[in-house]
Amino acid sequence: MLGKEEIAKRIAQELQDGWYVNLGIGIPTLVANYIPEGIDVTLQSENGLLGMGPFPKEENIDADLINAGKQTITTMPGSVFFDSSDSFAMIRAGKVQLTVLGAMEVDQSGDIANWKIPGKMVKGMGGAMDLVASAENIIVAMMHTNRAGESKLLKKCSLPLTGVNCVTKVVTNLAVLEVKNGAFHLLERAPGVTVEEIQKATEGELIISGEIPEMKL
Amino acid sequence: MLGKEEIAKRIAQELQDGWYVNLGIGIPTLVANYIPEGIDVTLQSENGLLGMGPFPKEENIDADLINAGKQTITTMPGSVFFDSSDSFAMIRAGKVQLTVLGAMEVDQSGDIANWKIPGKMVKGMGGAMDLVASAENIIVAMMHTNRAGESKLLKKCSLPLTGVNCVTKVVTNLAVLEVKNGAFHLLERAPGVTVEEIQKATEGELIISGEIPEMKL
Amino acid sequence: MEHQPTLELVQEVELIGHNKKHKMKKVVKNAEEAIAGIESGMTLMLGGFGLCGIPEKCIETLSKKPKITDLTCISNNAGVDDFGLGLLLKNHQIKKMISSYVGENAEFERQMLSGELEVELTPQGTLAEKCRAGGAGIPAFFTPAGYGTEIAEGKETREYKGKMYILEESLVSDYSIVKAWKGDTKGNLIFKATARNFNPVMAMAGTITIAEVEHLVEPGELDPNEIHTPGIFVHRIFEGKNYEKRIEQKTISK
Amino acid sequence: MEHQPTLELVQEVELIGHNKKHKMKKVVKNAEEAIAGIESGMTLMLGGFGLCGIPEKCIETLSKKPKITDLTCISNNAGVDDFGLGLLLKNHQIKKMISSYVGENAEFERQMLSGELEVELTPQGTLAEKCRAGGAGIPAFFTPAGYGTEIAEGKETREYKGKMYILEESLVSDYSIVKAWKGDTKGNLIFKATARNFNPVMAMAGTITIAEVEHLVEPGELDPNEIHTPGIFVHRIFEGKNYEKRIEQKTISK
Repeated sequence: MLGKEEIAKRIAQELQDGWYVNLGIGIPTLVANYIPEGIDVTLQSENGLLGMGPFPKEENIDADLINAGKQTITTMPGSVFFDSSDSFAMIRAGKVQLTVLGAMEVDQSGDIANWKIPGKMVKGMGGAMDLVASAENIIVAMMHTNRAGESKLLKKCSLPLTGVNCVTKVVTNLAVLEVKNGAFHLLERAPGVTVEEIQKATEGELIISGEIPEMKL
Repeated sequence: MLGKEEIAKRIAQELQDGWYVNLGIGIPTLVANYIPEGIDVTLQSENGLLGMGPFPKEENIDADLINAGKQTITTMPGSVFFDSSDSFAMIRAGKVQLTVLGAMEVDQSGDIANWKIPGKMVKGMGGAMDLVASAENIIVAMMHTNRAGESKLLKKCSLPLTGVNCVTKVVTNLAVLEVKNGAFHLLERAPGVTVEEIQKATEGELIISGEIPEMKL
Repeated sequence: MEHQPTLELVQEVELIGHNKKHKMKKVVKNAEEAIAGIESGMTLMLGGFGLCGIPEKCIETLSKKPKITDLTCISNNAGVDDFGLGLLLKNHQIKKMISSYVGENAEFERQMLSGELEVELTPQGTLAEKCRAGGAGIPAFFTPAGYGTEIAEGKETREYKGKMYILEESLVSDYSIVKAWKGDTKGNLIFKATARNFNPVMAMAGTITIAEVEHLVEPGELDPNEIHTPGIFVHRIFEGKNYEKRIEQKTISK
Repeated sequence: MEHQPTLELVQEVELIGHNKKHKMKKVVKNAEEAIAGIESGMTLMLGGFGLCGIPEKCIETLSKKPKITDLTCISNNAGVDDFGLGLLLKNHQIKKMISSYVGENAEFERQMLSGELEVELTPQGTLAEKCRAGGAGIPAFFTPAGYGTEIAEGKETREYKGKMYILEESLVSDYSIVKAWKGDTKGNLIFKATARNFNPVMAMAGTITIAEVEHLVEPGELDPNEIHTPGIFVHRIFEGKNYEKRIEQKTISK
């Protein structure tokens, strides 16, 4: 079973040289720590930056330089700033090769719910609806089940949707799954996790084809 | 009867302090020579410049600095460059207070034709259709009649239109006319020109109300 | 015809009055003067992302005029309890927020749940594009964001090249209030780093646009090639003093 | 949720591989390499206004490959007889032009009148916005330009706030070819003066975007606040030599 850091590490293996990537808040942010050696990846922050660098040293903090999570950050050589409309122009036009974000629920048709729980205070969708409606490659990083032990990989999302038919892959503490043709396709098991455990934790249709390898971290 | 320079001079009297103005090719361009003393007017060139200055000295010519007529020009203190979409954004949003352009025909409903003559080589509308569809204040600068002596102020334009219900004023070699409520309203006569001569040269409905003053240049 | 080569080349264009007696008519003294004319019931756009790049001087000054109420505020976020739009919320000056993400703010939550405050949540990219469209004379456009979600309810949908889109209408404001790094007396603006965010598109969409800047300079001091917002979009400008620039999440590398 | 404050602050983000071994994968040697892959029948966008800011190196190189034909060229203008797109016209490499103003060009006129060349005239602002929309993932938008004229024929019209608009669809290209003043190896571009014109919006709308620049520099040499086109829109870049930059109308003050 993976921890959050390991989920991020596994997702980092999906990165390809030259890609522009948008990482959401939470586990997705951690992916930046595991970009493989020799791979040139540029991080997009939807508030208006391409080429997000690490957090600053105390003495270099600049209130005018934050990421979409409102954290103070730095730039990299070749970074560029732009306004919010240009930022979502590049997102909407599919120029960002990969979006990684968290979710409350994902279903077998690739629908995702991650912005609203009826009856609870709604904070807003931020840029999530634009991102999931635009990117061709969307990986969801989340726990396989919620705190009550219920599956978050469903036949049909029960919460208000953020986007439809958009999630391409899900990486959880238990498994790596591809979402296609109306089902979750099991690609890899977390170390020490059995196919049966994954099956049990997955409410949506799960396709298990052949021997499922254990993921390498 | 006015010459081209005098038409431009008369139009320059319409300028107000602080206005942003787009001047078309031909007589409209000449208006820049007659901006009244003490009036701060910023010229917009739709290829991407606010604050167009005079033509350069030979030694300052820059191939990368032209106006919409493709002439070499200069900038002014406070000038700004932008791309074509931003240029027409400001035009379309009505930020340009006055557009002056030439025409082949104008009619009493404010329609204008100035881009195409059937059977002749069509060069294109350039930015004219965007300008006339966007500006709230459009002055047409032209001769009152064509070379054959026929009126260019018509009941209904016969040539393919550039825009509809858009012309607010017409300044010709004979008169200044306002276009409203489906008619040309005679405001001023050119020096030495009689109301009768203007009436004769105007095919569209002409409203003559009271004494028509001679224009002051 | 706009691009027909002219036969009458202007040999000497003298732009009389252009260089002389520059009047700096856009320049106002301070936030107090800048916000003159803002009335109850108006729609404001306010630049910024979180607390980054917000027009803090104008907001603070507005909060000192509690009689201005029933405002509709278009802003990506809603400030925090004691800074930014939180100040106007506390005074009950805001009737409605149009935002993509709100609620770092307890008072906001209280007013929303009690029904005092109306909130229209809009996807962030759609919000940016609605402002840009409003400032570009585009009344409506199709976007994929929100298709299949409750955001699309009641909106026209259409398919282009096999993908579904929803029709969104543009936004304009009575007053747009933005914050820039540098500006000149003609209203040209340069923003700094990610404090740019929504400021340029909101500047475009204001019937009247107010810019508060950290450094106000004379025309010619800003490189015409480096200006983000052309002065044509800006109607009032002033230099603010002592910017607090509060940081929401100070994160550092060890 | 994109903007929810995270509880898991990353204390040390080390972007391994980011600073090291910069590969400059976008950099190609010359125009020859840059245009590799352009085939007959493709749609190209070409930046420039008149002859100002046109990608003259790539156009010249394309004209030396006369077997590439049936091109659809989206460009505000069509060059002159012996420079710019005129070179491709002379070779009969262009099947269709999408432009706002053409015909400083006798060969163009001949081909158009003979029916060899198809021409789609588009209002200049609509053309710019169609490219920008294509590069912004907006498939269609409403604009007032051309309402009531033959440009509106067959197009949907709609009224917003008492004014009439027509629905225009966006444009994208197989290859967009732009010319910038400075660029870095990550594809970030800065244009000069009015040579900017259509270049940024066409760069946005290219499936593959080629940038030819006068000065190619390393990442970090361009100020991130002064870049006009972010490198994400640019796929290939090279430094061109000996730009002619022909002037169409030399006008001077005495």
